[in-house]
Amino acid sequence: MKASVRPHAFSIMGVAGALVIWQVLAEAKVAGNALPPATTVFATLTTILGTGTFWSSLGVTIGIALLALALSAATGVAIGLLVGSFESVKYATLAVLEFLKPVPPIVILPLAVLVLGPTAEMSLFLVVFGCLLPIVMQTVDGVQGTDPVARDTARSYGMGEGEILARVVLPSAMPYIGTAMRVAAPAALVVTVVAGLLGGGPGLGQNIYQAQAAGDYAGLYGLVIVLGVLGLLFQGATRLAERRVLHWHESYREAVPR
Amino acid sequence: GGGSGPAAVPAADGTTTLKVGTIGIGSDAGIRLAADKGYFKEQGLNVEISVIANPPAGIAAAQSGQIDLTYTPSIPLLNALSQNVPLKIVAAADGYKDGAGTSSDLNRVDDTGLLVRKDSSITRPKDLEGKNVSVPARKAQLEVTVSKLVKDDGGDPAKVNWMVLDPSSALQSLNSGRVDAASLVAPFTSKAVSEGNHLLASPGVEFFEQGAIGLWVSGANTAKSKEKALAGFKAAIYKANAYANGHIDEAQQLSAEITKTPLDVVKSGAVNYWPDEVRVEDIERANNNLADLGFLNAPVKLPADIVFGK
Amino acid sequence: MSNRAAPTLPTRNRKSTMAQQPETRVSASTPRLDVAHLAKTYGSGGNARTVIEDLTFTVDAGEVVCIVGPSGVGKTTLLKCLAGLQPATSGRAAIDGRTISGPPPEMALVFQDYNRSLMPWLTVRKNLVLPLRHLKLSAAELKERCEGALAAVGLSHADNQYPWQLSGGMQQRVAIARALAYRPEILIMDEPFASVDAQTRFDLEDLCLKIRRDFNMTILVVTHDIDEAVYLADRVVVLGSRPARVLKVVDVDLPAPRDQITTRSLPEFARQRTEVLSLIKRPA
Amino acid sequence: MSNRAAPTLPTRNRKSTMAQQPETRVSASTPRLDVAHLAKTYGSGGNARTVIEDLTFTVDAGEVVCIVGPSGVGKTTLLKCLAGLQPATSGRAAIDGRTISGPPPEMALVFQDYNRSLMPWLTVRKNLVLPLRHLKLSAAELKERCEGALAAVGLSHADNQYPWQLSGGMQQRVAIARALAYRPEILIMDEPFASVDAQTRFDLEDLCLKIRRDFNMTILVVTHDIDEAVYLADRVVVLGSRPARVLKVVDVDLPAPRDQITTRSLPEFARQRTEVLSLIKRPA
Amino acid sequence: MRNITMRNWVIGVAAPVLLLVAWWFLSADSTDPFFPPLQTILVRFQELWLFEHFQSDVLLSLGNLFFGFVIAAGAGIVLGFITALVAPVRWMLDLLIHFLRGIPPVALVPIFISLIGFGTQMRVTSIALAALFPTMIATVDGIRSVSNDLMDVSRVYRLTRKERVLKVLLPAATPQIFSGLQVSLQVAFIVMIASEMLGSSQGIGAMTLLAQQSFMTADMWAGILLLGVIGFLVNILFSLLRRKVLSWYIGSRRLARAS
Ligand SMILES: Nc1ncnc2c1ncn2[C@@H]1O[C@H](COP(=O)(O)OP(=O)(O)OP(=O)(O)O)[C@@H](O)[C@H]1O
Ligand SMILES: Nc1ncnc2c1ncn2[C@@H]1O[C@H](COP(=O)(O)OP(=O)(O)OP(=O)(O)O)[C@@H](O)[C@H]1O
Ligand SMILES: [Mg+2]
Ligand SMILES: [Mg+2]
Repeated sequence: MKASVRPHAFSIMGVAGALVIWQVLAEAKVAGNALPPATTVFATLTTILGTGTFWSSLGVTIGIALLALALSAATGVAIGLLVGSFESVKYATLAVLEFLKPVPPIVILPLAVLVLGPTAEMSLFLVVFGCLLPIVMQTVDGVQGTDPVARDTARSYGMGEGEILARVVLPSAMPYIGTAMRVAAPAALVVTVVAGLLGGGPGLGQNIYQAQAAGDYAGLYGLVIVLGVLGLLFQGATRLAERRVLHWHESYREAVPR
Repeated sequence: GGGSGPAAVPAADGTTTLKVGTIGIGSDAGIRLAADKGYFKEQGLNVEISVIANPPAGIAAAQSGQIDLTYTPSIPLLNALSQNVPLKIVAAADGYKDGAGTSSDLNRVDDTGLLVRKDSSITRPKDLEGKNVSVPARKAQLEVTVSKLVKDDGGDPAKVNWMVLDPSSALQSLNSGRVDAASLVAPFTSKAVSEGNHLLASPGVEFFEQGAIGLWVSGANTAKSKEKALAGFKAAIYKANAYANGHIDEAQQLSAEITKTPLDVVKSGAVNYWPDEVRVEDIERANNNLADLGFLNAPVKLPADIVFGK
Repeated sequence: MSNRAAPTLPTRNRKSTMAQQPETRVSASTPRLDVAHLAKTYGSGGNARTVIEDLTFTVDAGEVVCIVGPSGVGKTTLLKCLAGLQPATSGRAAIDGRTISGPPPEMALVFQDYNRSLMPWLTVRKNLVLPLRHLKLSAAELKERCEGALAAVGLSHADNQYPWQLSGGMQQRVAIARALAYRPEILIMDEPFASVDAQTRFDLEDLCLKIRRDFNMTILVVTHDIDEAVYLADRVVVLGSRPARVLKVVDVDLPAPRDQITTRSLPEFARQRTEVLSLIKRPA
Repeated sequence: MSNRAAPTLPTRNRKSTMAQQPETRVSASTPRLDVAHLAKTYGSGGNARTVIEDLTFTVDAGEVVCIVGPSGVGKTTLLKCLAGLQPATSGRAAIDGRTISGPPPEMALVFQDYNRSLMPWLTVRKNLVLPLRHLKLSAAELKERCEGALAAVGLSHADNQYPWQLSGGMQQRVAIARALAYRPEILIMDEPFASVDAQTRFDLEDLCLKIRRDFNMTILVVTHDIDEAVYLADRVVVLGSRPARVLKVVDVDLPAPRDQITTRSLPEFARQRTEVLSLIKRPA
Repeated sequence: MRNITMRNWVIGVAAPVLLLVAWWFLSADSTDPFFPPLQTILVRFQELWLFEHFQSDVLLSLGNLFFGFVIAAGAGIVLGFITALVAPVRWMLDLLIHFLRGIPPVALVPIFISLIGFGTQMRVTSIALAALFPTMIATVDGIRSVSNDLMDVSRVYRLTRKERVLKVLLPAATPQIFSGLQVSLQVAFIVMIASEMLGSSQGIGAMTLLAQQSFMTADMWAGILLLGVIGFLVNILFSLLRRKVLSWYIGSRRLARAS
C-alpha cells in the first residue's frame, strides 16, 4: 500500500515545487510584468471561469475538435481501407499522400483564412486536414499489417472478400487506427486553437490572441493552463476509449498468468 | 471562394440579420451605439457583431459571404482591390474631421501615434532609418503612414527595420529597448505616453489629412443580394456616428469598455471622429499615396460604383 | 512398409495400391486426397525459389497420415497448396478426383501459428462462430456445433474468454475446436502440438485419434516429432532435402486403440521410430 | 534410482548420498549446485502466488541434470532463482556452498525465449562480445573465444549476420554460443530446444553432451521433452503440481558416449522414458 | 510479378504528374483572386524564394528549425533517460510533463514572446521547448518497455551499469526514441512557422502570412508551396537518418511481417 502512495506524494511535490518556483520568479520580476505571479493567474482564472463567454468559447473549441475528429475518422478509415486494399489505388495516391503527410495544417492556414474567412468552417477544415492523413496512413499500414495467417484462416474457411474485410481486416487494423486516433485527438485540439490564434477562428485560440493583444498576461497564462488541462482530458479520454475498443490488443491486455 | 449567402429573406418578424466583423477598437463605439440605441431595429435589422483577428481576415470573410460586413481601414481595402477582390464600401466607420490635418494639436485628433522613448536619439522621422520600428502588421496602415513620414522627411522607408508586434508586446518592447520606435493605435498611444514615452508624430492624420479611414465593407455579392438591409445599416450607422460625435463622453465611455482600458487613459488620448459619408476623393488620395510610396505598382483603378448607394 | 509415393494416374493407380495393402484400416475405394507430381515455386525470374519439386502421395478416407521432414523443407507450403491457399506451380492436388483450385469446403486447416490464426478480438465462442456465419445455420445449430466442439476439446468453460487469456495448449485446442465446429470431412493440421508441454501434447494427440474415431475424419498432420508421428499415424510420409521430395512412406502397424504408455513402450513402436529416425538422420 | 530430494543440511548429506551412488560418473566430492528447501512466492498480500514451495536437489560438478515438469509449474522461476535474478523467498540455493544472492560469475544462462534474449541491434559476433567486454580480454583472446564458440555450434559463417536474419534453431545456437564464449563453469538452459526441427534438435543435444565432455561443464537443462531429458541427463528431476515440488529424481544409467540412434533404441532407454512418463501422466 | 511492379511504378509516377498537369490547365485562365494560375505561382516562387529572400528568410527559418530541433532532441533524450531511470524524478515530473504536453505548443509562443522577446533566441527557444516533450516522453516509454528478458541477460552476464545504459537500454529504446523525434520534428516545424507568424517580419512563415494579409495570393501560394516542400524534404532527410540508425529494427520488422 505504502509503495503505491509514494509516487503520488512525489507527483504532488513536483507540481507544488513548480508553482513555488513560478511564484518566486514572478515576484522577483525576472521578466518584468510579462510573467504574472501564479496567485494572480489563478485569481484571474477564477474570474474567467465565471464568465459565459469563456464557457461558450470552450464549448466551441471542443465542438470543432470533436466534430472534425469524427469527420476525419470516418473518411480517413474509409480511404485507408480503399488505399490499403488495392495496389493500384495505393500507388496512384502514394506520392500525393507522402508529400502531404509531413505538411502541417498551419502551412495552409493562410489559404484557409483567405477562402473561408475567420470562421468555424475554416477551423474545421484545418483540423480535418491535419488529422485525416495520419488516420489514412495508419489505416493503410493496418490493412497491410493484417496477419497473413489470419487472412489465410478466413480464406480457408471459405469467407468472402467483403466478409474478410469487415471481420478480419478492419479489426486487425483497429490498433493502428487507435494509435492514429490517440495522436489525432490532441492534435485536433491543438489545430483548433492554432486556427483561432493565428487565423481568428472562434474558440479559445481567439481568446488567447485577444488576451495577448490586450497585454492581459494573467488572462493569457490562465487560458494556457485551461488548454493544458483540456489537453490532459483529451489524452485521457482517447486512452480510455482506446482501451475499451482495443481491450483485446497486446498493449491493453490485463496481466494474464501464463 | 465560397458562394454568397441566400438572398436576404426577412425573418417572420420582419427583421433581417446582418453579421458584422469588427476588430475591437475604440471607434467601434459607433456601431455599438447603433445597436444600443435601437437604430438597427428601426431599420428592421438584427446585427450580430463578432470580433475578427485583423482586417484582411475580415475582408476575406466578407467577400466569401461568411459575414456580411467587416471593418477595415482603407489601406487593406486597397490592397484587396488591387488583387481584384470584389468589394463594396458601405459606410464610414471612423476618420478625421475635415481640416483635421491642419489642426494645431494633431495628437488630439489622430488615434495612431509613433512613439519613442523619452531619452531617444530619434528626434525626427528621418532618424528611423536603420532602426527597429514596430508595426501591428506589414504593409498595413501604420507601416504605410510611417513610411510616408520618413519619406516626406527626406529619408528612405526601405532602410527601416519593420518588426511585426502586437500592440502590447510593442509597448513592452519599446519600454525595454528591444525596439527603437513603436507605431501604435489608441488606447496604446495614451498608455505609452503615460508610461513615459514620447509621441514623435501622428502618422495617420498626416497621411490621410481628412475624411473616412475606417470603413464598413461588404462583398460585392452581398451588396447585391442584401441591398435593402445594407442601406438600412448605412442609415443606422450614420445616425449613430452623428450621435457619437455629439456625445463624446458617452462614446468614450463605450470605447473604454470595448478596449478594456481605464476611462482616463481613453480620455487623455485622441478624440475619435465618426464621419457621415465616404468620399471617393479621400480614398483616391490614399490610393495615390500608396502608389507613390511603392506599396502598389500603380494606383488601383477604383470601380465607379465602389461606394455603395452612390 | 510399402512406399506409396509413385502413382502417376492417381485414380487408376489407387486401386492397385490398395490391393497391396492387407491391413484392416477404415478405408474407401476412392482416394480422398491425391497429390500427384506437385511442384511449387515461389517468386519468378531471378528470385524464383523452388520449394517443392515433385511430390506424390495419397491419403485414404478415414486415415491419419503424418508428414515429417526437416524445418523449411516445404511442409507448410504443401499444406497451403492442399488447402487451396496457394496455387501449385505444376502437378496437381485433388480431393475425390476434383483438382483443388480454391479453399475446398469439405476441408479445415489448423495452422502452425495457432496464436496468429485465432482472432484476438473475438472470444473463443465467437472465433468458432466466425467461419460458420456464411453457412447460414440456425441459431440452435450454431450453438450446438460450438458447444459440441468445445466439449470435444475440453474447453466448455472457456467459451467467453479471449484466446490470449488461454495457455498455448488451450489456444491450440481452440483452433482445433474451430475446425471441428466447421465439421470438415478432411482435417489438416500443421505442427499442431509444437511447444506445448508433454502432458497437454499427449492429451491433444489422443484427442486427434478420438476425433478420427468419432467423426470418421480424414486427418493429415505435419509434425517435427517422430514419436508423435508414429504414435498418431496410419502412415508416415517422410520428406527430405530441398526441394522437398518424398523419401519414403512408412506404414505404421500398431494395434488400435493406441495408448500413450502402452503403445509407446511396444517394441514395434521403437522399431518404427528408429526407421523414421534413420531416414531423417541420413544425409539426404 | 535413488531419490535425492531430501537432504536438509546439504554439505553433510551430500556425502552420504554420494556414497549410495555406485556409478562412475565424472563427479567431485563437493556439490556444485545445491538447492535446499527453496521456496518462491511472487507478489505479496492478497495477490501473493506461491510458485515453489519446498524444493531440494543437488547437482554435481560435471553432471548433466534435466528438469522436467508440466508447463507453468515454476521451472523458469527456479532457474531465475539459481541465476540470482530472483531472490528466493525462503530456503537457499548455493554454488560450492556459497549462497546465491546475485548473478554468480561462474554461471551462464540460456533463456527460454532465445529470440528475446539476443540483442537484435547487434550482429551475432557482437552479441557474443557484449558480455565479454568488461572482462578486459585481449583482442586476440576475444577473437579466439568468439570463433571457438561459433565453431562449436556450427555458425562460423553467420558471425556478421543479425539474429533476426537467422532461423529459430540458429538463433538458439547463437544464444548457446554466447554462453560458451563466456566460459562458464555452470551452464543453465531453459527449454533450449523447443520448437526447432528434429534434426537441429538432435544436433543441439549432441552439442550439449560434447560441451560437457570438452569443457567439463556442469549443465542444468529444463525441457518438456521426456525423450530428450533421458537422452541428455545423468539424472532427471521430475517436478510435479503447483506449487512445484520434486516428484522424484530419476538416475539415468545409459552408457557413454550416447548416440541419437543407438542410445534411443536401447531397451534401457525405453524403460527410463516410461518411468518418467508415468510419473508425469499420473495425476499429481 | 515483374509486370505488376512495372505497372505500379507507372501508376505511381503518372498519378501525381496528371494532377499537376490538371492544376496547370484548370487554373491557367483563373481570375479568381484566391486561386491564381499555377504558372503565376511558380514564377513568384522562383522570384521570391530562389534569390531575393533565400538568405534573409529561407536560411533563417531553416537555421532556427535546425538548432531548435537539435537542442530539443539532445535534451529530450538525456532528460528522458534521467526520468526513466530515477524513479523519484519520474514520479515528480510525470504529471507536470503530461500537463505541459497537453498545451498546444503554438499557444506557448505568445508567452515566449512576452518573456524572451521576438528575436532569433525566442524562436529557437520556442521550437526547442515545444519539441522537447515528444522526444522525452518517447524516450521514457522506450526505456520502460525494454523487455525484462534483455535486462535479465544483462544481469546474468554481469554487464556494468554504464554498459547496461549505453549498450542495452539506449539501442533497445531507439525505435521509440525515433518515433518521438519524428513527432518532435513535426512540432518544431509547426512552431517555426507559428513563431514567425506571431513574432517577426522575417522568415518564410512571416512572408506567407504577409502575402495573405495583403492579398498577394500568388505569393501566398508560393509560400505554402515552399513550406510544403521543406516539410517534405526535412521528413525525407529524417527518414534517411532513421533508416541508417535503425536498419536492424526495420530489417527485423520486415522479416517478421513477411513470415
Ligand atoms: N510466401 C513465400 N514466398 C517465398 N518463399 C517462401 C514463402 N513461404 C515460404 N517460403 C520459403 O519456402 C521454404 C519452405 O517453407 P515452409 O514454411 O513450407 O517450410 P516448413 O517445412 O513448413 O518449415 P517449418 O518446419 O519450419 O515450419 C522456406 O525456405 C521458406 O523460406
Ligand atoms: N514475475 C512474476 N510475477 C508473478 N507470477 C509469475 C511471475 N513469473 C512467473 N509467474 C507465475 O509463476 C508460475 C510459474 O511460471 P514459470 O515461468 O516459472 O513456469 P514454467 O514451469 O517455466 O512454465 P513453462 O514450461 O511454460 O515455461 C506461472 O503460473 C506464472 O504465471
Ligand atoms: Mg511449417
Ligand atoms: Mg519456463
